[in-house]
Amino acid sequence: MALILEHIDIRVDDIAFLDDVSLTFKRGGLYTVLGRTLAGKTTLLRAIAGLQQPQKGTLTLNGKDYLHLPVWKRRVAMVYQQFINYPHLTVLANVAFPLRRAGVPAEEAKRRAMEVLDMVGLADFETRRPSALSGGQQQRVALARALVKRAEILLLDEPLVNLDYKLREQLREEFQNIFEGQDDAIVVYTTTEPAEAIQLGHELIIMDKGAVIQKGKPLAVFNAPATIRCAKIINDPPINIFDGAIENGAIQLQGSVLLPIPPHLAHLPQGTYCFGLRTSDLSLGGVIGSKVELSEISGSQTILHLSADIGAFILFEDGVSQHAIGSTVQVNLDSDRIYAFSPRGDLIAAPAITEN
Amino acid sequence: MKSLYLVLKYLAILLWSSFVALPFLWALTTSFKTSNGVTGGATYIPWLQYEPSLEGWKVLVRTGGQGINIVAPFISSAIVTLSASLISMVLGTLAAYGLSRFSYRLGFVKNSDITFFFIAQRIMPPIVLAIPFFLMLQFLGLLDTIPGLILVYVALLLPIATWVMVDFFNNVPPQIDEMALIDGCNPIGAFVRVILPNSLPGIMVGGLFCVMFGWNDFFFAFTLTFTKTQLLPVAVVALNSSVTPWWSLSASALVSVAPLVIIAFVVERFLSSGNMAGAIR
Amino acid sequence: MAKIELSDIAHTYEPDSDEPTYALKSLNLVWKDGGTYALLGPSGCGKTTMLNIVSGLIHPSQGKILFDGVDFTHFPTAKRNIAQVFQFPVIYTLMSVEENLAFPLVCRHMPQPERTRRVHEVAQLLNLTDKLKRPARKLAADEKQLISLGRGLVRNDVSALLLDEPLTVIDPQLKFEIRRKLKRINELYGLTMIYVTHDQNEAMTFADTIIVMSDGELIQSGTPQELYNRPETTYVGYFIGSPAMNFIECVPADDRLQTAGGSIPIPSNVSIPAGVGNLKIGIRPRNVKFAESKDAMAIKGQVNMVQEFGNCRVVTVRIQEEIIRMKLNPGTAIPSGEVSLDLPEDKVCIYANDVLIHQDR
Amino acid sequence: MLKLKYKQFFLLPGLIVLVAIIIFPLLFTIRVSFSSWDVVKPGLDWFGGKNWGRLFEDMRFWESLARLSLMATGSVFIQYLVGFGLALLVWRNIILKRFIRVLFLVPMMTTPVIMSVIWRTILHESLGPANDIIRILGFEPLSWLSTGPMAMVSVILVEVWQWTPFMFLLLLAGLMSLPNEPYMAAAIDGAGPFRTFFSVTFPLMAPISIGAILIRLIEASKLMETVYVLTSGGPGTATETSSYYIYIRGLRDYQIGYAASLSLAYLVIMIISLTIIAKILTRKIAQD
Repeated sequence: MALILEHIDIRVDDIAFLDDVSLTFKRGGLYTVLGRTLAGKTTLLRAIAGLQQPQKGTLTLNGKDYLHLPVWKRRVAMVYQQFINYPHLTVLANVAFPLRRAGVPAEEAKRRAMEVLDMVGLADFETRRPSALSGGQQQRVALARALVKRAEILLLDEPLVNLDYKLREQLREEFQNIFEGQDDAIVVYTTTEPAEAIQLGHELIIMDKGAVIQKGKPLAVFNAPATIRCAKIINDPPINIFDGAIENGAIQLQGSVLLPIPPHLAHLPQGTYCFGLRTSDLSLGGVIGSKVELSEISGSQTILHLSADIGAFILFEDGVSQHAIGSTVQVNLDSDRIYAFSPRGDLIAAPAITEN
Repeated sequence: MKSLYLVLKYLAILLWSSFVALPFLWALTTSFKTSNGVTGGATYIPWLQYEPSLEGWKVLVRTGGQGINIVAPFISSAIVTLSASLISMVLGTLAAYGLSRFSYRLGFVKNSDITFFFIAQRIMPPIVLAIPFFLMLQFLGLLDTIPGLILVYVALLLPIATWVMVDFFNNVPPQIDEMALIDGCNPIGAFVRVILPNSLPGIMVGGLFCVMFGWNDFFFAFTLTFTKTQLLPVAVVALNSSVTPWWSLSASALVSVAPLVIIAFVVERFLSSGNMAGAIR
Repeated sequence: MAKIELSDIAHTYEPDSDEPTYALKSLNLVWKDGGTYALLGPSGCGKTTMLNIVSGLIHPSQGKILFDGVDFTHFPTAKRNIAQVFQFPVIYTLMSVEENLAFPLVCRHMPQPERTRRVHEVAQLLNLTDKLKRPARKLAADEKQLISLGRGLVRNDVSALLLDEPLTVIDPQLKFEIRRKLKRINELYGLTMIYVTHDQNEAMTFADTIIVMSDGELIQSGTPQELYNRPETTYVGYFIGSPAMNFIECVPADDRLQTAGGSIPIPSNVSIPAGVGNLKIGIRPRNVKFAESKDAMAIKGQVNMVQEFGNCRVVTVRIQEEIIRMKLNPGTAIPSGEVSLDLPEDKVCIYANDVLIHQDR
Repeated sequence: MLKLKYKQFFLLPGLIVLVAIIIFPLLFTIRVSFSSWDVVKPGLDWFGGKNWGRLFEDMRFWESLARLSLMATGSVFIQYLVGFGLALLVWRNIILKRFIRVLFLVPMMTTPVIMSVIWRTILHESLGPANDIIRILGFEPLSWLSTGPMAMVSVILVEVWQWTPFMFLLLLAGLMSLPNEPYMAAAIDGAGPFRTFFSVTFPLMAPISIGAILIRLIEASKLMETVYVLTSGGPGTATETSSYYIYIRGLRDYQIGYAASLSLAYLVIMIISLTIIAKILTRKIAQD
């Protein structure tokens, strides 16, 4: 079973919400779609569900044309950002609603609904109205309603974004266990948080301005982002980028800072490059002087916002240390962890994935 | 300063309340008067300033020569208003849901233009429609009949119903009906099973507006009926032009105004809550 | 500038019901002048109620609030020298940016020259100088939030700045910019800052003292490090840090603590009071390591899940009914089969009935 | 595609009914306005633009239009001031809140023409309580319905009594939907009641105020029933409004053709002036 999108275009008064998107989703696959707001993630889900008609392109499920099938004839389930439930129905009636519409007898619908409610931990809330529940519980009801149908395609549009920080963490764990059980459905989950996308997804899709700019195994994409844009989206805080060049045997950054060429960049011809370095791949006590713009301590880590001739960058330091704003700090760039991008932003060389 | 503000505040409220109550109280006392209570100048308190009598009220139900028989017009008014309101609310709610959820395009005419067309009927002064309706009903042979009036009142109330319901549906998040579609309802199913059960507040406000504008209309009833059918407002105004004594005039006025005033007390909760603001934006 | 004291403050929104639920249970708190404080907790834990009591928008059902020892409990908001920034940017829609900033001074009848000087000074600090003449409502959300911040700074009588989840509607990339300005302001003006949030990263990065609340109760107040390394209760250990602190049941066995999968030595400077029930070992996922040597007594378990987060790897180890999570650097090798864990003594916290047993100094 | 079928199901019934009842008769009226249909020669003939020519010289029509706009804007303005004032008073911390709100609501529910009948007895110069109260207060009794300007004041008085509650209700609902934070911010900035009103309440209420004013202007432009009962256009034509004048020409003198052209002219003028006013007011909100 496979859901195939080919050259899907959706434009609304000349803003490209989906720009020539081609994707293949396989049964049992858990796909996470990562991208900033307005990257086209929600439009992608709405196109699959049939809520939005693409101007161009084909959409087929197991070869059957899905494009012209109306929403209510597609075996699709969806969870919205804003925990959408039917206000006038009890929690149990909410979850049984799709089964009743599919002609399942009342008794069996009630049983299956109770089963799924138990799975999401709302077993003893079935007589309540959704409005009487907390945000997290309302979202669980919406999830239960999506799961009870055992639909071929399960779509989740940033389901945790409106919840408290700690609740998000907890529900993410629950989602992971629940999705493991959906091995005969296609699950598509959109998010703006890289950690969530990498943790939940078997396959990761990065979208920006309506286009799919990279897809692949989450760790592979993390370790080898195709472009600077992908690298910025996949890292939080974003990857540091330094303009520079490779000349006479060394990496030259602005402010005549020289770095030794690491083995994985040795084969690169001389020329100008954009060098990328993750915030956790810089450390204190190096040779490059820089000014502290801001230092933020978060429990076990210190986040230093620094500026120097080579440009402004962020450094993640394990452990906690105080730095007054404006003081200077010596920084070391770990050249073995440097990414090399072409001036246009395409990845040329990535550091080896270390198995220490 | 605080206490002065409070005194002024309650004084203003008292002043306006008495201004509001004046016509009702005056009509009430007058309805129990007899001629000497009226001709000698304004009198207010029964037994002290005048001898009250039930004459004003009795004449209302007496049929034949001397009586005014307010009952028949009361019933016709009720029939016309309720049926026109029902038809307008049904058609209006459907049209409003369509306008709020779908995008219609007839040539260059878009949704907002169609909604404006509905609302623009309210801009149409009644007199402009009086002549065409007169000629239309004459042509259809419905002049001076209840069905004729119902037809005209639907034209009067449908724009109101649609206006209130469009604004109500625009405040219901579209994701709810989308969720119903995804769960297997076709658009009509989504409307009936999910939207309607949640639209009670909007329907209440819309229905109330229709009944209010229908029951209180004088002009169309006046121009399009003669002898056979007579609605309440027309009947009362007819008394006014003839030399009817003030007491039966006041009594008949109070009777025809009473139903909606009672409804006002019952439904105040809906009117002053958010729906009204919604109904206007 | 003022020291703010909340003495025996409690509040309920149903004063006349016979057993009212308390949004804020009785608590005492002192905020030093010039400090930055974060009120951290899930929604509905009473943090906004507390903020509104300080700002005077709510009069507490009981207790007193003192600014530098003066009882302000029944003072109206205007008389309290506080400023507040709300979750959604609040600006006066008809006014320009300059008029917005000057509004509090106009209300206080400050002479014009002084007023303009202060407005330009604050505009310069918040780099709004080139936007002063523009209508305030045409600005982006983050600039509007700076305006409402500026309205507090122009006044010369503000001793405390209250911030109610101010960054919720701001784009992630711009949050850093506003946090930087807030820190600069704190250093420049020495303003006490009280910041309400449910996001622990924001609380940890912003405040030098964090007050963790739950169900209207003050659970712990301390520096980010204290909360991270020495959480007062298991709730704080769970709430602060991602993923949450591990907790394993244990029983004292002479000088060691016996758990379901092995035991660890009792930390030297911790004495377990006799007969105390429900003992737990608490340790941060980042501090759990795989044991090098095969120490027979070490805690052993089965690896049952490995989660990848890109910049770190979280391993879940099952020990009978309980689990321990380990936060490791990406690509760290994971031994197969049964693993034994090393819990460094200085990183372990012992809890009796969910409350930390303090180390004897 | 498929959704089309459902789309039509919703809108078409209502649209067809409205178009049938309104548009056909309207088109017929346009045809009639080019005929000399009147009591002498009923029936459709072709009269060319004579009706329209006569209309432009008919000063009585243009005066009635001027009177209408005077009375309409006057009454709507007073309704707005009183309605907004009352809404502000009743908005917060008020005792008997529910009772007062209902009492303020009642006039709107009553039948305008029937209340005019009652007002006619109230404003009766010798027997009515209006002059009686004035005499008690020691002032000269007023000739409510017998002199031109006072007749207009009486019509406005009745309109204000009848429709201020509508304005009050809209504005109160608007006030209650306002967010709380701007008021908290104003309190913190130290703004007094008046400054808070002009810098927070009024700007936030602008859209709703304009909506309410527009609705009332539309209703007030149809002023006819109150005039018919209270003053029947009198004294003389002192309170004659356009609708009333067209009513006389059309349904009393039975000059159907001329009345048709009058009513179409009146409709066009109303649509143009109301859309202009709407544009000015909405542009004012957008701009400020």
